[in-house]
Amino acid sequence: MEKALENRRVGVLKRIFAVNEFGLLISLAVIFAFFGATSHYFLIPRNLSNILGQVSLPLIAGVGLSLLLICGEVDISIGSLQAVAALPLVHALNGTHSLALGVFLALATGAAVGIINGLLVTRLKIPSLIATLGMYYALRGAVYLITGKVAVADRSGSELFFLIGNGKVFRFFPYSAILMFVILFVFMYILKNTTYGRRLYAVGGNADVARSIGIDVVKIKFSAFVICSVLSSVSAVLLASRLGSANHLAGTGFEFQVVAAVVLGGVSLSGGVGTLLGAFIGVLILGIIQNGLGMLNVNTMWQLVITGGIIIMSVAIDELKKRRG
Amino acid sequence: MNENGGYVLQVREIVKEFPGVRALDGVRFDLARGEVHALVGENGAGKSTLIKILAGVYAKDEGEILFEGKPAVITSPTDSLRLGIKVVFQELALIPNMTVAENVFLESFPLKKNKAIDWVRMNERTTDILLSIGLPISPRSKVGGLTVSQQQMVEIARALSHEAKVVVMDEPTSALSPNEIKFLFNVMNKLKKLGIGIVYVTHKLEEVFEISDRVTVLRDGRLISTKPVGETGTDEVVRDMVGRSITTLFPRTHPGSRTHAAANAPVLQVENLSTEKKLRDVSLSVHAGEVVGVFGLLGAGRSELAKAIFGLDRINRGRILIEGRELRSGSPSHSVKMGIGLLTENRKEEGLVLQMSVSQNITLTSIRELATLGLINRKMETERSREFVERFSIKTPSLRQKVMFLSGGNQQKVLLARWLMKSLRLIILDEPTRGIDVGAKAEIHKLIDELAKEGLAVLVMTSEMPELLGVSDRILVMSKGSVTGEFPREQTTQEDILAAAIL
Amino acid sequence: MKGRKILIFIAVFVFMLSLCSLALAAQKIPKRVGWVGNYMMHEWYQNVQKGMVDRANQLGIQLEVLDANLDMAKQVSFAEDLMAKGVDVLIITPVQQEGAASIVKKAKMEGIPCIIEASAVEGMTTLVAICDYDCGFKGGVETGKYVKAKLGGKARIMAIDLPMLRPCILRVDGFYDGIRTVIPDAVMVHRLDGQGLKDHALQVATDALTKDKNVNVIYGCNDDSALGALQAYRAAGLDEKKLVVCGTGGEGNAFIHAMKEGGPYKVEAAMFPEAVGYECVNMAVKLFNNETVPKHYVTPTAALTTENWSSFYTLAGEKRTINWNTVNKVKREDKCAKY
Amino acid sequence: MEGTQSSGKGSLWSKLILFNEIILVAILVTISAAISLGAPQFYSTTNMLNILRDSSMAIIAGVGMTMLIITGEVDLSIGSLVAFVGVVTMDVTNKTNSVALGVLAGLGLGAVTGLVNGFVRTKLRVNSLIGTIAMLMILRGGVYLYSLAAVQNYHQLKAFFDIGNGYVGFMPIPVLVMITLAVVFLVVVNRTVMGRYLYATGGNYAAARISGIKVDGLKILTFVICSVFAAISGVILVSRMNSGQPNAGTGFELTVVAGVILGGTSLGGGEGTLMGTLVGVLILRIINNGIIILGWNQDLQIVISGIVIIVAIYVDNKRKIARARIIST
Repeated sequence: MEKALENRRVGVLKRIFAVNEFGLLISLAVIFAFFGATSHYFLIPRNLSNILGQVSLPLIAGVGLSLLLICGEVDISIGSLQAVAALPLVHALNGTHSLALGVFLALATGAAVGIINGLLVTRLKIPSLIATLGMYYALRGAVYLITGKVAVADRSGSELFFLIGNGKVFRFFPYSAILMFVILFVFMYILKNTTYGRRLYAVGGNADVARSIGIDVVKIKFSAFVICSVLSSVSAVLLASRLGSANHLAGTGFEFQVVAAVVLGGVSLSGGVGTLLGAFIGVLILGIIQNGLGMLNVNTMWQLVITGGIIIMSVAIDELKKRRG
Repeated sequence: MNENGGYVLQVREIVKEFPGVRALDGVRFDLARGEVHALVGENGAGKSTLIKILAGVYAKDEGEILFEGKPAVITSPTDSLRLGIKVVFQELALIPNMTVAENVFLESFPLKKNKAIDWVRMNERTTDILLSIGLPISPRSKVGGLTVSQQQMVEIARALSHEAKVVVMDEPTSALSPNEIKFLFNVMNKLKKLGIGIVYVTHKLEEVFEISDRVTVLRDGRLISTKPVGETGTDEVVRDMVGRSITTLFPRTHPGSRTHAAANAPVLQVENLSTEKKLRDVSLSVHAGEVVGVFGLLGAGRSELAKAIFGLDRINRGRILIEGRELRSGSPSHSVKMGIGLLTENRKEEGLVLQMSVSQNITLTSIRELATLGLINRKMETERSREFVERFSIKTPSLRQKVMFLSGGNQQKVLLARWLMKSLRLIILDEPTRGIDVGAKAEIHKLIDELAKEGLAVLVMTSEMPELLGVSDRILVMSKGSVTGEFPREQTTQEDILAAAIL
Repeated sequence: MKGRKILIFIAVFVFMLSLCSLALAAQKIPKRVGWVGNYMMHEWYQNVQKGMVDRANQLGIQLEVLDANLDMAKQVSFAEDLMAKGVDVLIITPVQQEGAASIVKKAKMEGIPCIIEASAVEGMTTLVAICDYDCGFKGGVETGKYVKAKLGGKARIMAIDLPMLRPCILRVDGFYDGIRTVIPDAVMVHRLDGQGLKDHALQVATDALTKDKNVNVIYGCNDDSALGALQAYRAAGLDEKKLVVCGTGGEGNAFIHAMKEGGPYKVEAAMFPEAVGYECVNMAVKLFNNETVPKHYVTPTAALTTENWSSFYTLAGEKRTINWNTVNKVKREDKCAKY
Repeated sequence: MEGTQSSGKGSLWSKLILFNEIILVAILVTISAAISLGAPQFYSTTNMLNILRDSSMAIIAGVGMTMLIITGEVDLSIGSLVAFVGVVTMDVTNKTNSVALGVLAGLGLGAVTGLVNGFVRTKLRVNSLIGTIAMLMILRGGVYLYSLAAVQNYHQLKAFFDIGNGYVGFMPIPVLVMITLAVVFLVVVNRTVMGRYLYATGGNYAAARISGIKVDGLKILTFVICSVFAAISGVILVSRMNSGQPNAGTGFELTVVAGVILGGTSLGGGEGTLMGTLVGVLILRIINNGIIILGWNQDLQIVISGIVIIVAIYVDNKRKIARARIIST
């Protein structure tokens, strides 16, 4: 009897999980089909490749944020980080013409910020939403002070720097998209097949339990903060390339865009639940909506209203499914 | 090795202090290979402190721990796991969203050469271990979907997965049905044969004498006695535990069914109740001044019935009448207005507001009565709650104390107080004494009796046979979501009940 | 006799018509022009768009307008999208000038002519914009005159700036230099960051007035900033007779209402958004025909006063219409004093 | 759990520890003192009243937000709501020539928004953080659809001007409104059944439900209160600006939430005080005000605010631990 009971339960769970991503895919397909039908330009290869390039920024940051959310924390300072991380990059480029050095410095900056966030949350025990809200202000202000609100243009003329954000392989596949997929798959693998990955879920699922069986919760969360910030600064590098400058206004509102996307993708704000595939779909949905509405020349007012509406509906549908089982 | 008489674990003069309390005061305790050593005592006696020290959750202040004769340093959970000590706490240490296999190997997943998790091997080994303790469940199923007993087994499987030498079980049976308990005991015997020593913490004395070899009693942080079960008895142990002898565990001063049932109309009437969740065509009635006990194995639908009557779950068919008036389902607030109270089986999740004070928790349901025009009369609130704290002898430093700092028994009393402060017609108690020590148990049984005496209709869902036979006037037995038997307390035996329960 | 005259007349007429048509035929008209604005919900850009649409309709050009809504990443994406759509000419209003460099580069690679509006960008072909410094300067001079005539010749200035954007800094600098040509000892008491928003301007101005309320000139790098500061001045209960306000842009109808009120709002450093839009389309046509164009095509600015504003704009209800022949008469700088 | 030696038995010390807003008050005092050292004008009554008048909007909104966060929800849509309310109020006042109707329309809009937010949360079960971010976008789009241009004040009615700029005696009207609301809801939250229910619902939803509290109804009501209070701020703002600006209120939601958080209200729900919010908002406002009065670089405003939030929460956590000790021993 227990076995029967058991099997029924598993069956149900299996279905739920299948359904969840499936549901997201459906909404994605519907949206895709809609724009395909309404705009002559949406489906042309050129535009599709643009979309890939455009979603790569929020997605790369989104992977990091998903990791963080899965282990039960959040980081809303990633928007300000977009501006911070680009500074050393472009300065190094202009100064030394070495892209490698620039990128390294950008990632290092990201790591540094991640370490600060991590310390604030794990050592000083400040809730991550608050700690990173503080950093969100502090970092943005710091950039204003440092730059005096004058953007730093890239004068190195480095072709490669231009290409990482704007270039395409075979005039179709954006470099940034390749980078995105590499990062996406690597971390999908890590989450699924490494002890570290599973422990992220364990910590997010129930930190006390994780602690009680000897998982170093602090270390796990700390590392997640660092990874999140480093990946965000990767997207900061791409953004800098797309903007051709380190810009004090870069990344304003980026944090909400990414949070909304991954949560839309089924990554739970309360930790322990979510997949990178879901996050990917979530980012795609929002990216396609932006692109598609643009293709249809929908004005900003309606863009805001429609996007907001779609976010609410998608999440609502997802919740409904969860309850239906 | 032999100089320590084959003891796998020895605890010497352990002392642990918390601000204001001396939780452990020079306690000795030792455990032989393949022995089941019961550890009993009222809440606050120091049982949980001791096992938390063994688990590496707390660090001891004084004394020493010998593991296999060698001094052992346990400063973190990892240390104790490395030694081979596995503590199975009441709040099971499982991650609901992860699979059985993952939970079994959570501390250290089997890896391939390239450091990647070897899912195949992990699942195979999990299946083997589960089969070795006779539990045929899929290693891929999510733990969140398992029954409590299955989840316990997953924890035990975890212990086996890294050859634990000592397994500590903290009230493992409190959430189990009789045949699940039998199953657990079988597993424990298997462990014994493997030479694993088991520390068995429980409140159910009958179990102590059924499964364990020796029993150690703690009280107020001190060691009272350690005896082989053969050389002692329930009364003696109880006396050691509470320091006095409890006259009776099940006082009954209320007249019971005979007078009422015939006389007045029933307070609660359930007619052919069916819900999506589980219940199939359930009918029953409870009269004022009557205690009706509902028995059933885990998954029989006891809790579901409680929730459905209270109006937490929508009902498909049938109806619920309170003194003849139909109850609107799916609206707890309406049920409370109608004078129904529900004490759910999980205190923390569905009962207490942990960061609220004791008095605020007590007055939560009846706060309206303590307010005029919505303004709370603080003076009255404190008086009333103090009155209940005294009447139920709830142990708390102050009314302002956050309820999260109280012991399980006292928390349960707080919840009872919450309902009794409101004038009810019917109260539904789901596992009212789960995880509560003997003393508190007796007090709660006494309260149940008093409630009936005051003319309340009481519906008690329980999986503990003694409790069932002790408190109820009438006994309903459930199985697979429907009522499969009804017995007056006087003429029935455990056998009849169990027979009906597995129908 | 009579008939021949008419015939000749007709002949001449036809001839001239054909000439005109030839002249027109000489210039190719782009089919589709795309514009990525930076903040289309702002009134200024609403009016720029008005000018663009008018001109585009005259020439039968299909205009595609997208809005980055102050998001630089979005602007780059939308520029890509328009190029993917294959517009003939691209017009960009940078959210932030350095942030648009790569767009210009991409457009070059695509061989799509690209016009920058508002503020100069690395490697651009041409910029259609006012001279911010000179615009502020004119406002300064006009305000100075008023102060000399009506407020006793002493000028103590509170300027609401938007340091985030270079053009705004230029305007404030220009205003300061301008007013000092009339009142050499004019003092900049406060120079604040109002973020170009009325509510933020109101807040910072309130604080500043607490520090030193001895101010008789308010300058705003846009109309909202000026009006916000004016509200702070009013709330502080200071004497409006002793005050002159100069706004910048003429982005919407607010400044006209303020001037009609007869309050302290006396001067407007107007930048005629409609003209900007109009010229952008003209420039698009020029580029489409690979004509040589100036690096910076300057659009008109002028200091409007309570007396002369009505010769530039007429306001019916909330619908304002620009008076082209006065605006076109305005003398334009051939190059800006400062960038 | 981890030891802090601050569990002093010194009765004064413990009294201080037990006083919830002690840390915040301390910070407030320190900052004020620091500023007034550099700029004596800081202590002028005008400045104090200015600070209060300007904070009144964030505080009024903060009162509603605190109640909402206590129930375990949050509303990020108020930033756009403030703008929308302003535009509608101004427009209706112009059309009807009646301030009363204008204000009524504005507050009505607030109530409706709150209702929608509440339903999205309780009926559609959408996490309020996401749901209200979406609502933030929708309302911002909506206000521009309603009117692209700033709505000018046609009739220049005295009453309209007074809402934001008028005085009763020496007391600015918005401050008066703020104090009244604050006092009333201090009582509501601390002394009434509803207040108790707010904490219970935020503290343990299931338990509150089983205790017979109409939890969803309560949440919806709180969403409405929060939005209506934001709408009141919107009305005050539009009067102060003397025109309905569709671009108003950008970042207002974060200012308020930051103030509430700084005030010690935990985003987890079940904990928090209005007093804290009051002080929290004031601290942030005084930082902005002080930096301008000191004539420092304005960019320091957000930097210092950010740091103060982090520090305050850190110190207050330590205090809470000590507090728990003192009560339980």
